[in-house]
Amino acid sequence: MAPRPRSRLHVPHPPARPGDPVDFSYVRTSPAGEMPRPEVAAPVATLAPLANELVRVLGDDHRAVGAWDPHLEPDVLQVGLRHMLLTRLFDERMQRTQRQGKISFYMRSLGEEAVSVAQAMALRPGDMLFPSYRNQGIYMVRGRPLVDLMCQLLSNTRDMCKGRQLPVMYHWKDGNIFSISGNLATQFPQAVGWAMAAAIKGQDDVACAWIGEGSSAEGDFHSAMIFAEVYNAPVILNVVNNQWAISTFQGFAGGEQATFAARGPGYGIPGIRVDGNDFLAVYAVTQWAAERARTGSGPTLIEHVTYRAAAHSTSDDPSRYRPKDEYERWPLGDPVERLKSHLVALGEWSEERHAALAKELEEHVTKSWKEATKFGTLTEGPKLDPDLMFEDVYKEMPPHLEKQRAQLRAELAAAAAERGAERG
Amino acid sequence: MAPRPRSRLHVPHPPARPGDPVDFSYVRTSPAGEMPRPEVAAPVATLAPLANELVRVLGDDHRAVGAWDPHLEPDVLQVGLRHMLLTRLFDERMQRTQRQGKISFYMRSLGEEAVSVAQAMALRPGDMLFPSYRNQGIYMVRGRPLVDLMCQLLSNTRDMCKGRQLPVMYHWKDGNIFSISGNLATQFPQAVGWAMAAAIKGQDDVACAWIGEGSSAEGDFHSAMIFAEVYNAPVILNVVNNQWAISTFQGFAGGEQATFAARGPGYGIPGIRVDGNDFLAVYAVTQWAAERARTGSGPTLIEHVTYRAAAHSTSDDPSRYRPKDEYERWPLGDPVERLKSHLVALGEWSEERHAALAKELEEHVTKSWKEATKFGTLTEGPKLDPDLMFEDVYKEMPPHLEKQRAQLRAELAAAAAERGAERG
Amino acid sequence: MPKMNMIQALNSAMDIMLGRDPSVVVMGEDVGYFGGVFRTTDGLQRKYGEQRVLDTPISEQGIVAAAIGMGVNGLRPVAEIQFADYIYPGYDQIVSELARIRYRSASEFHAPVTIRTPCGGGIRGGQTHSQSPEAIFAHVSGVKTVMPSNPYDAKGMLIAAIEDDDPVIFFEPKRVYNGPFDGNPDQPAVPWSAHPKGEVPEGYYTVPLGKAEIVRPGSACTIVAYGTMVYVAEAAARAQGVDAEIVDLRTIAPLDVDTLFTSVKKTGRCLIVHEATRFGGFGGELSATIQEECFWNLEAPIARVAGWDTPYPHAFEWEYFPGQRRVGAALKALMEAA
Amino acid sequence: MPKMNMIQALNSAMDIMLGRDPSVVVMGEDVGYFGGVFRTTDGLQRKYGEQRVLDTPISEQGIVAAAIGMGVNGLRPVAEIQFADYIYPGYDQIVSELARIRYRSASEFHAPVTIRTPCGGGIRGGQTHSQSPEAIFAHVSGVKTVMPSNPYDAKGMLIAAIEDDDPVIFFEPKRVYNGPFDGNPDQPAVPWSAHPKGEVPEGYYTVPLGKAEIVRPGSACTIVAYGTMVYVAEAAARAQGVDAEIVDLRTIAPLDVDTLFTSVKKTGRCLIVHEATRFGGFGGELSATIQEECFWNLEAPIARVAGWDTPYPHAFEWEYFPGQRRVGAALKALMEAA
Ligand SMILES: Cc1ncc(C[n+]2csc(CCOP(=O)(O)OP(=O)(O)O)c2C)c(N)n1
Ligand SMILES: Cc1ncc(C[n+]2csc(CCOP(=O)(O)OP(=O)(O)O)c2C)c(N)n1
Ligand SMILES: [Mg+2]
Ligand SMILES: [Mg+2]
Repeated sequence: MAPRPRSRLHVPHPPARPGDPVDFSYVRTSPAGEMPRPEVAAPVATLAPLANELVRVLGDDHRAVGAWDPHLEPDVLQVGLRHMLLTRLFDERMQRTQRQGKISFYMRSLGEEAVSVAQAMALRPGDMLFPSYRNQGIYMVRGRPLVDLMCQLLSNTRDMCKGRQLPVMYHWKDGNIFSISGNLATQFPQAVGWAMAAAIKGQDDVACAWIGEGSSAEGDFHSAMIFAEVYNAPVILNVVNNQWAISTFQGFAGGEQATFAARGPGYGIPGIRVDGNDFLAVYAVTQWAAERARTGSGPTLIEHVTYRAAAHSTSDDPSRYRPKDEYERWPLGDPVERLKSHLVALGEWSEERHAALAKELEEHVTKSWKEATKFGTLTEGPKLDPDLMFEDVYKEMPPHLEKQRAQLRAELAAAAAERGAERG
Repeated sequence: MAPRPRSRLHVPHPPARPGDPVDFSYVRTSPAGEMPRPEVAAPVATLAPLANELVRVLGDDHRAVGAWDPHLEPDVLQVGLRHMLLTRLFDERMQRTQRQGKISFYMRSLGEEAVSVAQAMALRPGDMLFPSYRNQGIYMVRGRPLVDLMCQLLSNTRDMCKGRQLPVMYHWKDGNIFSISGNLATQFPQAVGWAMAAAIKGQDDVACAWIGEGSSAEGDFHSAMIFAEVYNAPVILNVVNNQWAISTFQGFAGGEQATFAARGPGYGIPGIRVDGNDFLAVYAVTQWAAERARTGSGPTLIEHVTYRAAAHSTSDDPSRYRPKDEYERWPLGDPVERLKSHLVALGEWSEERHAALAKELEEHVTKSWKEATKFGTLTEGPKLDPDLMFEDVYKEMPPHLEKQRAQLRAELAAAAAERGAERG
Repeated sequence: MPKMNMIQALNSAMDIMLGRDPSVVVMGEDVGYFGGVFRTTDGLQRKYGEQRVLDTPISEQGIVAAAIGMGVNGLRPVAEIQFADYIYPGYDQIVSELARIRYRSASEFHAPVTIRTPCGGGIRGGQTHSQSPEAIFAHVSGVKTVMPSNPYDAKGMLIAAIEDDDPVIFFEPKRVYNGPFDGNPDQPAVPWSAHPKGEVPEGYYTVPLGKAEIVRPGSACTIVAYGTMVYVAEAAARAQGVDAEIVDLRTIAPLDVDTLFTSVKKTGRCLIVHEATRFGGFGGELSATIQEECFWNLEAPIARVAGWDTPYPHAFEWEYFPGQRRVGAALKALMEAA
Repeated sequence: MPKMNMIQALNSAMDIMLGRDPSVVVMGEDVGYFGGVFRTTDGLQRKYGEQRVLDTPISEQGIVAAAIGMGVNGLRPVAEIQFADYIYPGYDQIVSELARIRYRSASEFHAPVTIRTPCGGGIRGGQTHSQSPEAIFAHVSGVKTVMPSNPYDAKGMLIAAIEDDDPVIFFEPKRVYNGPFDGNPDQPAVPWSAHPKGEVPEGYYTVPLGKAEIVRPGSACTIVAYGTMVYVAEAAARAQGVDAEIVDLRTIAPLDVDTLFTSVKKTGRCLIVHEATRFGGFGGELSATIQEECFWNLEAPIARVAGWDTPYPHAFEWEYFPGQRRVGAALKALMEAA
């Protein structure tokens, strides 16, 4: 007789570790164009398949197919391609400048550019974005000058954060982009609160928030879902499932037994699983979710199936925990290449135009960097006034901070005097 | 043209407030015996209907029907009836003693007795229970003398908590019942940790935890589900949906758009919605979930659909927020009456036997109370030694607590001397 | 002047602010239809509607986070945490987010959230309905932390807190909701109607945050207290016949050091009293700060009376509570030291 | 004697305890296969298997809660919180549960959990990788809070913490993981191999919790410090030519008052140094306690040097950090006061 099965601690294993052959058989995909596109006001219970299958528009032949095709004009697609490419080139350059010791830290979004770019494009400027640290593409779409982003990375005298935040923790009030936090997941329920306020005020805008699949294990995810459901808040909640959270794969966030999108229906919120590397599909589901939110049908949870092609950050070395060639074999391809091929297939793009665009953008990045470094770098040029350290803790500076500011001034003056004495 | 729909803040409304006619049309029930009983090792994906329908065994004719009938012997049912009735009579008496000022606080489980009693009976003594404050029935099943519970309620010299906890916050190491916390939801993920340890150690025991539907909005619920899914922990996670969380109805916990059981499948954990007032159904699903856990198939989420017939606690007056006659019209009836009627229908019980049992248990409660009060009450009799306040903060008392204990001793001695002087 | 207890005064503050400012919203567990477990929000939902006075799910994390999001979107949320003992699930949102948003965004964003929460013991609430966690907020730059001790201050400070563009943690010492409490549970309860601080204007007024109040002038020593302890300190000073100057701190952070320093420099002796556990409590900060500035004026060591360093035990409420006897003994020792 | 840096010493402590005691488990985000973002658990999963060294979901609440449940079921979990800045989501589980289980169950249940977490600044980590939140744990009765400052203590204290039947919050000042740091970022880094405290026995030993260490005897004043600040204090004292007695606190709670009192009674002057923000920080408790006992011996007010009361700003790391200059100035003022 076979021994009675027993409980044992299950430990999720990624399909492959360094040295193992890459295996993405666990990633369930659906053929492009196959998923129906329900009405935005359809009852949640009827939307279940969206959470388990994969919404895809771009087929292997690079054509857009099916009900989810957003039918975008070629010029819109070209803009999308430009933003994605700019994001990528910006990332590459900033990565290099970090390696050169010019900025202290950086995080790339390589391979995930479609998520930020397509989503930001599908939304209205008045919609409020609550990004994670890997959504720089939204800044490209909303048109923040690269110089401004670079000055933040440099913590220089034009740093929007006045030197207070790690690189990449941007914010942009006028662009309706909320301040990024180093604490994972905290902004997911804040976005819901923002959306609740929009609904209370009768505003027509929606909130849109991003979280990594790893971070979705935090309690904040649950708080966001509960509040979104209870108040039917006009919010789009995105889980960016890029398969990895530093060294742990998505199985450690609960992705082995169910999709992340599937959590939605559990709360009575539609969940959509989308090919995150398919610009058109991401655009389409975002449009659909925004329309739902804007017309009173409430929140949507979107899982973007994508892959973190880059290291987690400049402090990370992924070759320690995953095969080097995983990204090459990632079944959903590269978002930039896929949109490019689509445009080429449409006869609206070419290798030449692509190369020219890349060159133009490279130059833009280079020029912007030159401009940004004028305002100072980590090691050279003008520096932020340390007095700034004491500002904005409160709206008005309380006496104890004034006192500490004076103390620091004295300290720095003494140091300067000493250096002067040494030199003199 | 109709105005374009707009988002607005949805505010959940209970079906009825004081003065309104009771309306339980929102409670979806299924006929008894209708749900199939899948194999415990069935893939989660195939179990979806369990989360949305309602597992019921006892029909309106008081017969047990369907695949979920646990086929219990009449003597087992009689024991269940006894435990439920004892729980109810104990609750009633303690409620009265609180009204008389003899204990400071009490919480009844009226109307929900089947949940605790049937579940505890369906588990093994070695299984570890993590109850909420409304699970006193498990103490009846596991045989803790009433006197011990009463001494806790009285914070007297035999109080298992040594005077440190509010009434009802029992614990029982030898009975494998964990200490109740005043902080909602915290023990849900602890139960998962316990179960993980059981799996690590190769123990054959499972953990079982309860949470109110209102409390399931806390982040701890999510932590529990994530850890349970990731490690396939041998744990039963129960949401007791008794419709109310103090003054807010279950819609404020996310119950309007989906069942609480439905959250399970979102995490890849089976969810079962069960008639919480049907002793047999609760027993059966618990047995099923325990079997799953014990044989390595992992966690189960059970939603018990029941009704909090009593006030939230002795500090609460539900007539302020819900119709007085809601419980009378609760569609799932009274768990004690239903099991009783079933036994009568089986020819294994009678009104006479019931009355005799009630009398016996009443006397038992009375006798126990007399016994318990010998060890002191709030106002009279022996008192716990205040020195105990400083013990068990740490395993060994650190010097600063020794010092504080000495200080208190001096303070009390001075007070006693003063009182002596006044009297003398 | 109308008489109000503290609950009524707090209710009136929210009523007035809901009426004056359409961006004010009130939210929390059971605060809407029911009017709060202490009835502090009674009638507000009926008056201002469900879009302004919201019941919430039981998730302190969600409550704080939603309030932040609302604040960022231009509202002024007044969020209730049902008991201070239950604020911990929201602690991350408070420390990492609410307190930091203005700083990290260089004031582009801020969230003017007020978090009201009943604190303190003396109501037979056991360890999870009696805590005084002010110290763990005092230590957090970016939030203001206050604790009024009477109806007049409660109303004026709550209005000030709601109007403040910085986040405020607003502790309500629930033992004095209905009347001042001198630490003796056997004495008949005194209602606020019998106390001058129970006289509360109907209309709008503010009591500024960041200002302590000398509730009893004196010359022999300074007692620094807040919340319920103000009354215990008064009673103890009276019982000991010590001409103590009693400072009701009212705001814990930012601290009104001027009032403290002036008083201690004058009296030369200082006793600090709080309900929270002693070790690592806010009394340490008070003592250290006062000592740094007033050292040369001190005639005796600064003393502290506080809750014992144990959880708040249900059965030993009065042995635990830093009552008149304990405060009195400390006062006596303070006056005798030299 | 082998040389170890602090990471190696901590790794060795866990290695030894995993080897000695089958109930020890190590868990946390990225601690398993990867060996931790600071590599503190490197190699442990390979050696002891996945059932003993667990990667976890990103949920500090879940990590603490699961560790509690495991502890209640007889294991001794050593849980890592990746950065102390991320401990707040687990704060409720620590305060309301971990710290309380023994008390409320009258010792029927307890959870011998150790929570390791890297803290402190000086590594260009910005506001969310630099915090020193020890004060908010010091205030919690029922947990022990420690912060070793060197490899020898780190290993001995981690073993002691794991063996302790009470929960321990184990702060690791990450700036000194690789070598003592005197506060001057421009000086070449000193490795632990060049420091006597980098000599660490291979095998089992303990350094008791609750005991401070005099790391430099002296007679002119007492400097109380812990973590990275021990080295800054040493350097400042050297630079100022002050014969300071330096106490490395090591355990924050329960506090070794005897060592403190003896030292301050001897020297008559005291400076307290910590990285955490000043207001409401642990320095307040230290100052208050020392003052209460040593008042009559004090020749000058007890002084504090700490982080400014702002979030930890990325660009102003060295203007923020309480470095040699700030400590030196305070020391000078302390010695001149009279
Ligand atoms: C509360 C909290 N815990 C831990 C961390 C450390 N941390 C930073 S990023 C990261 C992984 C996040 O992974 P994921 O959410 O999947 O996002 P991705 O990096 O893949 O975009 C971790 C653990 C943190 N920043 N905040
Ligand atoms: C963390 C926390 N928040 C709030 C409370 C106050 N509180 C006690 S019971 C309760 C309602 C719980 O309702 P539910 O979970 O449905 O359980 P039920 O009382 O219906 O059994 C609330 C809000 C608490 N004890 N802990
Ligand atoms: Mg990820
Ligand atoms: Mg309930």
